[in-house]
Amino acid sequence: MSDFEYVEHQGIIEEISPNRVRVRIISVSACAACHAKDACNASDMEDKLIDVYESQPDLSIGQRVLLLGKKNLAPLAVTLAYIFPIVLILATLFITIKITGNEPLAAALSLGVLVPYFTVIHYLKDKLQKTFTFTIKHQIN
Amino acid sequence: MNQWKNFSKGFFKENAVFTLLLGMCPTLGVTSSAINGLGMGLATTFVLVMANLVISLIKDVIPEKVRIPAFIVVIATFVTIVEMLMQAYVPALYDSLGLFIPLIVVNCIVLGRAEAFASKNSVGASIVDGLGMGLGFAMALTLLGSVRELLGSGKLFDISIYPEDYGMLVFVLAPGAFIALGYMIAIIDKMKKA
Amino acid sequence: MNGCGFTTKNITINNMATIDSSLKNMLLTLLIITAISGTSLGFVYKMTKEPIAAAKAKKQQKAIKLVVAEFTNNPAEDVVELTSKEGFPIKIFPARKDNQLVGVAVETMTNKGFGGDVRLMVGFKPDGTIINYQVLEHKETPGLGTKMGLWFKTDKGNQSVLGKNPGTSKLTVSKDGGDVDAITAATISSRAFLDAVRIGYETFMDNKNKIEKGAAQ
Amino acid sequence: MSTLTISPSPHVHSGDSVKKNMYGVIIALIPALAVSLWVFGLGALIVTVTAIAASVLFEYLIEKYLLKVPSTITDGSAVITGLLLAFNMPSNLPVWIIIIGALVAIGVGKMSFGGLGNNPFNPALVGRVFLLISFPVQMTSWPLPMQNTTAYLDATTGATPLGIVKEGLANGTSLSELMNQVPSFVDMLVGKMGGSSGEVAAIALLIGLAYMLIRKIITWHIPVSVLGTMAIFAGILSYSNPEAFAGPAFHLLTGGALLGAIFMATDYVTSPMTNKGMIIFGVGIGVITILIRVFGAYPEGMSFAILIMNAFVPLIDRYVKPKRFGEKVK
Amino acid sequence: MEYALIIISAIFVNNVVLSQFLGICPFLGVSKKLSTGIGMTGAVTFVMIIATLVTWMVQKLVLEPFNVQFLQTITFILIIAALVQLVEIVLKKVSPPLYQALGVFLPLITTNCAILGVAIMTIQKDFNLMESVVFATATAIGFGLALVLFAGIREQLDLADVPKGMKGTPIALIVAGLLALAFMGFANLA
Amino acid sequence: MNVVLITIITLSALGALAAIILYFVAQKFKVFEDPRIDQVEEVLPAANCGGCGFPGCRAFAEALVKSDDITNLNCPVGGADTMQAAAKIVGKEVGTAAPMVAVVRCNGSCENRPRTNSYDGAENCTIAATLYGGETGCTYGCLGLGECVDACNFDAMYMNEKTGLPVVIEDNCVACGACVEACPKDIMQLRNIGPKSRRIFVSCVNEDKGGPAKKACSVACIGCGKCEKVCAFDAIVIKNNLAYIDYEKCKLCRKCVTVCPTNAIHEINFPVRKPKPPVEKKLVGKVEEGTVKTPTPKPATELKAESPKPAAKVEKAETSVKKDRVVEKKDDSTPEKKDKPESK
Amino acid sequence: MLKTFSLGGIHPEENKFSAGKKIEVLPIPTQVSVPIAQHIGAPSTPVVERGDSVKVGQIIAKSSGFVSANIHSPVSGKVFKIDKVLDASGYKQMSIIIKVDGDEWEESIDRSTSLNREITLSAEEIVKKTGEAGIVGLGGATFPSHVKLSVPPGKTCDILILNGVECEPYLTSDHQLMMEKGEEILVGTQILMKALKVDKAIIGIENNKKDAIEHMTKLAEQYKGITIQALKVQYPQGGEKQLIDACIGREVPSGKLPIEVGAVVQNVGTTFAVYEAIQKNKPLFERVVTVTGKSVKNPGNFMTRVGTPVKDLIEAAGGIPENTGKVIGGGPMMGKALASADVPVTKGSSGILLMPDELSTRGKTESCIRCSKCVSVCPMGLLPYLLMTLSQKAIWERSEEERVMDCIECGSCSYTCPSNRPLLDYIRLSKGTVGQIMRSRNK
Ligand SMILES: Cc1cc2nc3c(=O)[nH]c(=O)nc-3n(C[C@H](O)[C@H](O)[C@H](O)COP(=O)(O)O)c2cc1C
Ligand SMILES: Cc1cc2nc3c(=O)[nH]c(=O)nc-3n(C[C@H](O)[C@H](O)[C@H](O)COP(=O)(O)O)c2cc1C
Ligand SMILES: Cc1cc2nc3c(=O)[nH]c(=O)nc-3n(C[C@H](O)[C@H](O)[C@H](O)COP(=O)(O)O)c2cc1C
Ligand SMILES: Cc1cc2nc3c(=O)[nH]c(=O)nc-3n(C[C@H](O)[C@H](O)[C@H](O)CO)c2cc1C
Ligand code: SF4
Ligand code: SF4
Ligand code: SF4
Ligand code: SF4
Ligand code: FES
Repeated sequence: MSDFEYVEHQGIIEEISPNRVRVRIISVSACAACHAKDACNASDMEDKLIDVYESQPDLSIGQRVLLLGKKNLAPLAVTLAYIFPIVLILATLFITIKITGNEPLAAALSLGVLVPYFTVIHYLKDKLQKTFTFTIKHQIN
Repeated sequence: MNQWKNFSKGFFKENAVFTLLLGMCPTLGVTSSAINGLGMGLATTFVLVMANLVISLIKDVIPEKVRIPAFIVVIATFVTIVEMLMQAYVPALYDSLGLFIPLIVVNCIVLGRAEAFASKNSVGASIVDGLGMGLGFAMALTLLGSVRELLGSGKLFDISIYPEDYGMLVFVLAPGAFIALGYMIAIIDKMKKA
Repeated sequence: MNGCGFTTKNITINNMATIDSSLKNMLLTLLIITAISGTSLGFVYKMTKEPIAAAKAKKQQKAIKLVVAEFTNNPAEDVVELTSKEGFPIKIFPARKDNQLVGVAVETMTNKGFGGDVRLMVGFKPDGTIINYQVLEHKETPGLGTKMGLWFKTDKGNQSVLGKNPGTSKLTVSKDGGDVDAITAATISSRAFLDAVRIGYETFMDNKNKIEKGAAQ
Repeated sequence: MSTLTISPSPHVHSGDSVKKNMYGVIIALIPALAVSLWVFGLGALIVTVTAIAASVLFEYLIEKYLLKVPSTITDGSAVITGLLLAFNMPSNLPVWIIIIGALVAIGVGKMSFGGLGNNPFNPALVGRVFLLISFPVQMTSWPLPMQNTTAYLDATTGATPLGIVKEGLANGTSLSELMNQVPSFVDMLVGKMGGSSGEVAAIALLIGLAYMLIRKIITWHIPVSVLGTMAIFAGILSYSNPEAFAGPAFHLLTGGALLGAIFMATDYVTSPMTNKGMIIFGVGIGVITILIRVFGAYPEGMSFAILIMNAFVPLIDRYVKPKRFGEKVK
Repeated sequence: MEYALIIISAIFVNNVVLSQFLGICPFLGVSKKLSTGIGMTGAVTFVMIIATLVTWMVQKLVLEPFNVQFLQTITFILIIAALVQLVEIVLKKVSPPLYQALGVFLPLITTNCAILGVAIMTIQKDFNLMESVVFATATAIGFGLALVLFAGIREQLDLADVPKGMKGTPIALIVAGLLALAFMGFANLA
Repeated sequence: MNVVLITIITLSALGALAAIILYFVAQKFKVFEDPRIDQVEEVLPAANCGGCGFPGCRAFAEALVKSDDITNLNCPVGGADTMQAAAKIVGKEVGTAAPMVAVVRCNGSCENRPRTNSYDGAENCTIAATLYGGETGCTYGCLGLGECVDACNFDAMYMNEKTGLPVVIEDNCVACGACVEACPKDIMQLRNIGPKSRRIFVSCVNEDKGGPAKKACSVACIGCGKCEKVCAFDAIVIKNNLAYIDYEKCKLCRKCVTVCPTNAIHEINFPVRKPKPPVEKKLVGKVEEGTVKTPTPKPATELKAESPKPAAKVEKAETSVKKDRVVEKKDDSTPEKKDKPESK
Repeated sequence: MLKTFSLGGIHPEENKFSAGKKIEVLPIPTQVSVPIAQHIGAPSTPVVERGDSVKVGQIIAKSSGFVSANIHSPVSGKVFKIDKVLDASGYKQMSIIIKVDGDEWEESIDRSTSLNREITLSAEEIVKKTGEAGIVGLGGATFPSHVKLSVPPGKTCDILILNGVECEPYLTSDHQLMMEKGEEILVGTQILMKALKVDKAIIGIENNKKDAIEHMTKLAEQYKGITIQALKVQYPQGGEKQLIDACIGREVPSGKLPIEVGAVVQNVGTTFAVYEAIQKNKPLFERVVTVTGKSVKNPGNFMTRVGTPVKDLIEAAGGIPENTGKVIGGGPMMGKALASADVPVTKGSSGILLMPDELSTRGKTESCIRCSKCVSVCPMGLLPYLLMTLSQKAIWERSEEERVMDCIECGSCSYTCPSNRPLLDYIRLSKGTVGQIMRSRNK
C-alpha cells in the first residue's frame, strides 16, 4: 500500500509566518527532468505553493525540505475532487434522462449539479484543510 | 547557416518523434503505411508553417495572456482548412487518416508551442522552424510507416517488395506500431551517440 | 501554476508584448482573431463545399456504376431509403435503363464484422442475382478481413458470390453449412460480408414492389 | 591455508542453482515431447529442433554482439523457451516462421529487457502470440493426430476440439452433437487430438507437473488455481446451460490448459513472488481463459490470459505482500 | 445490454491507448510512478466526462442546428482548453487542498488527444447523450487501466537490468507493444 | 442563414468566453517566477550531480538567485567561470573557491601490500568494510571493490586492474565529491588542484604504528615525522601515526617527498622544467620523464592517457608514456626520489 | 506434529560431527588476548595496567554503561600489554594481553563440582550479580544478560524460554552442555525464573537432539514449572522471535523486544553461566566451544578460556587440515569468517568451523530469476530479492517501507537462492544505512 500512504514532494521554503510555512513545490511530475519540457505544455506548470500549518523552529527561507502528505491522502483527494463529482454527474444524467427524456436538459443539469457540489466542498474547506495537511520532513542530505 | 541549423534541427537533433517524443498518437496511429505517414506529416507541416507564419506576424499585437488561445484558434483554423481541403481533393487519404486529422490541432499546439511561447523569432525564422519541425515529423512518420508497411505487408508505398504472405501482420496493428517505434528510437539514440 | 501554458513566465523578460493584458484588450483581440478565423473558415467552407459534395457523389456514383449494369437514370436521385429488419439503414439505388429497372445498387451493412460495422454496395438484378459488389467501409484487420474486397469476386473454389442468388443459393460460409468459402483465417469477416449481402437482398426483396413501382412512374 | 577466504555469512548454500531448476523443467517436459513425437511424428521433431536451436542461437548472438555480455545459453532457459515455443505451435509450421517466432521470443520478449529474470512477459508466449497474429493462417491449421507421422508441411489438417466446439456453437449446433465430433476424453488424455505439438497429452503434462512438484521446482499454487478456476467457471457456465457451454473436463483437457497452467504460468520470472499473489494470478488466468474461449474471438485463450496476467504481476507484487512475522495481533 | 457492450469494448477491446492510439503522450509521460498514474486517471476521467457533456451539447445545440459541423475541431479544442482552465480555477478556489493534491495533472490534459478524440468519436458514432457519457467514462477507465498496468511494469523495470540502449523510451514502447499484444486477446469479446 | 456569419458568431462567442476565463485565470494565478532563475540555469552545466549540495542544477540556480550571500555556494562542475557568469546574472559576488580534484589516498597495490586473505562476498566496498579490514594486513586501505568508481557520474574513475586501486582521470573529475561520499574507508579526498595541477599529498591513511604499518604495506606512512620536521610551512601534521598535508598551507616545495622513507608522499604533475600547463606534457611524455628530478619509479602503467575515457582499457597502455593530469596513480605519479624498482 | 515457527525456514545439512563428544578442558594457553568489546553495547574500560599481576576471575575491565559488561581475567599471570590486536571482527581492537603464569584463581570462586540447588539470593541480587559476573548471552548475540533480566517498568514477563535449539548446523556445544550439565542448567533456570519473577519456563530443544530432550525431560521432573518442548528441526528456530513463536505461539511485533509478548529468552549456555555465577561465584571467563568441520580430524567440544587463540583450539581438534579455505567463528549460517586463526576466542564464540577449500567460496552470482524461493524461506516474511535490489540501487525509503529492519540476518535467503545472490550482504548494508537514516530522523 505504500504508494497510497503518502505523497512526497520536494520543495523550497518560501515564506514563514508564525503558524504557517509556505513551501514552493518544484518539479512535481516527471516533467522537470524531461528533455522535451520546453516543447511541452505540461512543463508550463509553474511551481505550486503549498501551505503547511505547522511551524518548526529550525526552518529558514530557502531551505530545501521534503513535504510529506498524509497517509491515504491521494486516494481521498482523487475521490473528492473527481470520483464523487463523476458519480454525481452520471447519476443526475441517468435520472434526468429517465424522467424527462430531454437530453440537452440532462446534460445541462448534470453539469449544473457540480455547482452545489463544489460549493459544499468550498464550505468544507477548513475541514479539508486539516485532512490534507502536509508536514515537513527534512531532506536527507 | 543559422537558418539552416534552425531548419535541420527538426530532423535529427530535435526531431519531434525520435527525440522529443511528441505527437505520439498520430505517429503510431496513422503509420500503418508509408503513404499515410507521409500524408499526415505533410498535413501537419502545412498547419505548422501557416500557423507559425501567422503567429509571428501578429505576435506583437496580442496580449500575452491570450497568446495561447489565439494560437489555438489559429492552428485550429488551419487544421479545419486542411481537413476540408483533403476531404475535397484527396478523399481517400482523408478517409484513411480519419480521426487523426482533427487531432493535428493538439499535436501542433504541442509542436509549435515553444515558438508561440518565446515568440522571439522573425517571420522568416518562424517559417523555417515550422518547416523544419514539420518535415522532420513527416520524415519520421514516413520512416516508421515504411518500416511497418514493409514488415507487415511486404510493400513500400503500396509497391510490393515481397509476397504479402510473408509479411508479419502484427506490424500493421497496434502492437507492431509500438514495438517498431521502440526499436527505431533505440537505434536512433545509438546513432546519435556514435 | 496555471495550466495550458497561460503563464506569465517569459513575458517579463522579453518585453515584446506591447499590449496590456486588460480584460478589454484580451476580449478584443480574441474576438478579432476568432472573427478573422471564422471568416476565413466560412469562406473555405463555401469554397470546398461543392468539391466535397462532388467527391462524395463521385464515390457513390462510382460504386453504383461498378455494381450494376449500365443505366440511364440517376440512381442517386431515385434513392429509396429504408430500414432493414435488423434496424440498419439501407439505401436502394434503382438503376434503370429506358425506364426499365435493370438492377438495384443496395447500400447495405451489418455490425457483425470483426472490427464492427461493414458497409457494402451490392448490385442485384431485379430477380436478386448478385451482379457485383463493392466494400464501402469496414474496420477489419488489414491482411485478413480486408481481403473481402476481392475475395468474393475471385473465381476460385467456391469463393465468388457473383452471379449467385441469395434466394436460391445458400450464401453462408461452408463452415456453417453454406456454399461459400470463407476467407482464410477470417471467417468472422466472411460471415459479416455474407450477412450484409443477405440483409441487402432481403430488404430489397421485401420492398421490391415499391421500387418497381417507382420505376413504373 | 595461506589465504583464508572471507565472506559474509551464510557460509553454506543449498546447492540449488538456476541450471538445476531449468534442466528440471526440461526433464519434466520430456514426456510431453515424447507424446508429441508419437502423435505428430516428423513435423513435431522438425518444429522442436528448429525452435530450440533458433532460440539458443539468438540468445547467443544477441548476448555476444549486441549486449556484449557473457553468454548465458548454458543456463537452460533459452532451451525451455524454445521448447515451449515449439509446444505452442502446430507441427506443420514452416521453418522460417518458427525462426521468426524464436527471434521475437528471445529478442523482443527476453533480451530487450536484459535477459533472464528481467522480462515482464513470458517470452515463449510473446513469440507465440506474435506469430498467431502475424500468421493466423499457418498458426491455426492443425495437423491431425496419428496420421502425419512422416509428413511435415503437407500434413493433413483439421480442427482442434476447442475449434470444433466454438465453430459448432456459433452455427447453432448443439453441444451434445459436437461432443460426438471431438475425440473422447481418453484420447485427449493420451494426446490423440489436434492441437499444438506439445499441448495435447494431458497425462504426459501431469507427469511433468508431478516431477516438478516433487523436485520443488514449482509450488502447487499456480497450476492448481488456474485449473481450479477454469473448472469452476466452466462448471458454472455449463451448469447454467449445458447445451451452450462445454463442461470443466473438456476445458481442462483441451487448448493447452494444462501446458499453460503447468509450464507457462509458472515461469518464475513472469509470475508473482508470494503464494497469495500466485493464487490471484492463477485465478485471473483461469477466468480470462474461459472468457476468451467462450465469448472472445479465439477458440483458445490460455496464451493471452497468461500474457494479460503477466502485466498484472508488478501490481500484484506491489500490493500483495507475504504475511509478515509479528503482524499477528495477540 | 448495449451499455455493457460499450463499456467492455472501450475498456478492453478497443482500449484508447493500446488499440486506438490516443493519449499516448501522457501514457508514456506520466507512467513512471503508480501513484501519479492514479491521480492522472482521476483527472482524465473527470475532464473527459465534462468535456463530452459540453461538446455534445455544443454539437447538438449549435453546430448541427446551424449546419456548421465543420467547426467541430476548432470549437471542441477551444472548449476543452477553456474547460480545463475552468476546472483548475474552480478547484483552486473551492478547495485549495484538493487543488494542491491534484492540480498537477490538469494542464497535461489539454494536450491529451484522448479528450478531443473521445469528444469527436462520440459524435462520429452517433451516440446519444447517455451512451456518450458511458463511452467517455469507460474510455477513461480503459486509459487508467492501461496506465496503471504500464506504470507497474515500468516501476519493476526500474529495478531490473535493462540494457543501456533500451533504457527509457525504447523499452517503455516495447512494453506498451507487448501489452497491446496481450490485449488483442480480448478481441471481439464485445 | 449565411454560413460565414454563423461561423463568425459561433467562434466569436467562444473567443469571448476564452478571453473571460483567461482573464480570471490570469488574475488568480499570478505566479511570478524570477526570470533570472532560468537564466542562471542556462549557464549551469546541467549535470544535476548534486556536487553543489543542492538536488539538481535548477535548485542551485534558485538558491543563487534567492540567497543574499552566495560566496559559499559553488558549482564544482562548472568551476569559477560558471560561477562568475551566474554571479553576473544575479549581481552578486561569488566566493573564489579554489578548484578541487579527487585524489586516492592509498597506494596499497598488490605488490606493495601482500594479500593475506581473499574476499568472496558482494562486490561492494561498504559491505566488505563491515566485514573485515581488507584482504591485506592493512585494515585502513582501499578494498578495491570500486564503489567509488560506481559513484562517479563523470567517467572520471576506473579501477586499475593491475594495482587493484582506483584511478582518477583528472581531466574528467569535476570534484563533485560523490566518490568521497561513497568510500567507506575514507580513501578518497577532494584537494586543491593546485597551480598547474600540481599537488602533494600523503597517499596513505594507515593509522597503525610504524612496524605493523610497514609490515602490512611497503609504502605505508609509518608516522616517523621526518616530513613534519622538514616542512617549513607547518603544512604537515602527524596524528595517529599518520601524516597529513594541509593543502592550503603546502607550498609544493617537495622537501617532504624526498625525506619520506616509505615513499608515502606523492607529488603529482611535477615535471621539472615544465613550461606549459599539463596539456603540453602529454606531448612530451618521454622527455618529461627524463626531466623529472626524481625519476618516476614505475613506468606509467597507469599514467592516464589524456583521452577522456580511457577507462577500462587504460591499464593496457603500458606503452603510453604520456603522463598528464591523470592524477594520481600512485605508482607512476610518485616521482619519489627513490623508490622501489619497477616491480611489475 | 512437532511445534515449530510459522513462517519460512530451511533445513540445511546438519553435519553435527561433534555430537556426543564429551566436553574436554582445553589446556591453558601461554598467552591470552582479551578484547574489551566482547558484547553488544559499550566496550568495557580496562582496570589493569601493563605489568599488573592478575588471577583467574579477577576483573580486568569494567562495564562502562548500562548495556555493557565486566570482563574477568581468564588466566593468572601478568598483563603484557594493552594494545590493538586483530580480532574476529576483522579490525584491530583494543585487547588486554596477558602472559600466563600458573593457574591461580580468585579465592571467592567455588571450584567444587557439586550441585548446589539452593537459591539464596533475592531477585534483585541475582540480576546484580549476573551483571557483576560479566555474563552476556552465549547464544551468539552476546547481549548483557542482566539487562534482559531487568524487565522494564510497565512490561511484565510471564514466561522464560530457554534456547537449547542449536539450530546452526555443525555446532554441538549447547547440546553437549545439556547432556553433561543438565541439572546445573535446570537450577540456573530456576535462578532466572526467580530473577524474572515468573513461574513458568520452557526449554526448547530441536528434535535432532533426542537424547538431550529425553535427558532434560527426565531431570526436569524434579523442577517445578519447567517443561521441555521438542521442536521440529528447522533453521532458524534458535532466533528468539522464532523460538517464542514455536514454543508459545506468540509473535513479537516488528521492531519490538520479546518482552512485548511477555517472554524472555536465554540460551542454555548462558543459563549455565548464570548458575555458576550465582551458586559458585564464578564469573564468565570460559565457555564451551565446538571445533568441527568436514575435514577436521577430531571434532569436539572444548571448555575454553576466553582469549585463547583459535589456533590452539584447532590444534586440540587435530590441527588445521591441509585444504582449509575458511575458518568460521560460529556456525555456518551466522558465523563470521575469520581473517586469521590467531584471533582470540571470546564470550560469543560458540564454535570454530573449518571449511575445506571447495566449500569456502560462493557460486557465481547470477541475475535474480524471481523464483520466490527466498521469499518462501524468510522467517520474517520479507521480500529478500526486493530488499537486495533496493539496497543496490540505494532506494532507502522503500527499503524502510519494506521493513528491512525486521531482517534477523539469518541468511536463509542467501542459502536458498539458486542464483547465488548475496542477498543478505546487501540487506545488511541496507539495514545499516536505513538504521542510520531512522536514527537521524528521530533526532
Ligand atoms: C489481430 C487479429 C486480427 C483479426 N482480424 C480478423 C478479421 O479481420 N476478420 C476475421 O474474420 N477474423 C479476424 N481475426 C480472427 C482470427 O483470424 C481467427 O482465427 C478467426 O477467429 C477465425 O478463424 P478461421 O477463419 O480460421 O475460422 C483476427 C485475429 C487477430 C489476432
Ligand atoms: C538495544 C537493545 C536493547 C535490548 N533491551 C532488552 C530488554 O530490555 N530486555 C530484553 O529482554 N532483551 C533486550 N534486548 C535483547 C534482545 O531481546 C535480544 O535478546 C538480543 O538482541 C539478542 O538477540 P538474539 O540472540 O536473537 O540474536 C535488547 C537488545 C538490544 C539490541
Ligand atoms: C537466525 C538466528 C539463529 C539463532 N540460533 C540460535 C541457536 O541455535 N541457539 C541459541 O541459543 N541462540 C540462537 N540465536 C540467538 C537467539 O536469538 C537469542 O539471542 C538467544 O537465544 C538469547 O539468549 P542469550 O542472550 O542467552 O544468548 C539465534 C539468533 C538468530 C538471529
Ligand atoms: C517453472 C519454469 C517455467 C518456465 N516457463 C517458461 C515459459 O513458459 N516460457 C519461457 O519462455 N520460458 C520459461 N521458462 C524459462 C525462463 O524462466 C524464461 O525463459 C524466462 O522468462 C526468461 O527470462 C520457465 C522456467 C521455469 C523454471
Ligand atoms: S572522481 Fe570523484 S569527485 Fe571527481 S567527478 Fe568522479 S565522483 Fe566526483
Ligand atoms: S577507494 Fe574506497 S570506495 Fe574506492 S575501491 Fe577503495 S575502498 Fe572502495
Ligand atoms: S536474512 Fe533477513 S531477509 Fe534473509 S531470510 Fe533471514 S530474515 Fe529474511
Ligand atoms: S531466491 Fe534468488 S533468484 Fe529466487 S527470487 Fe530470491 S533472489 Fe531471486
Ligand atoms: S497525447 Fe500526445 S499526440 Fe496524443
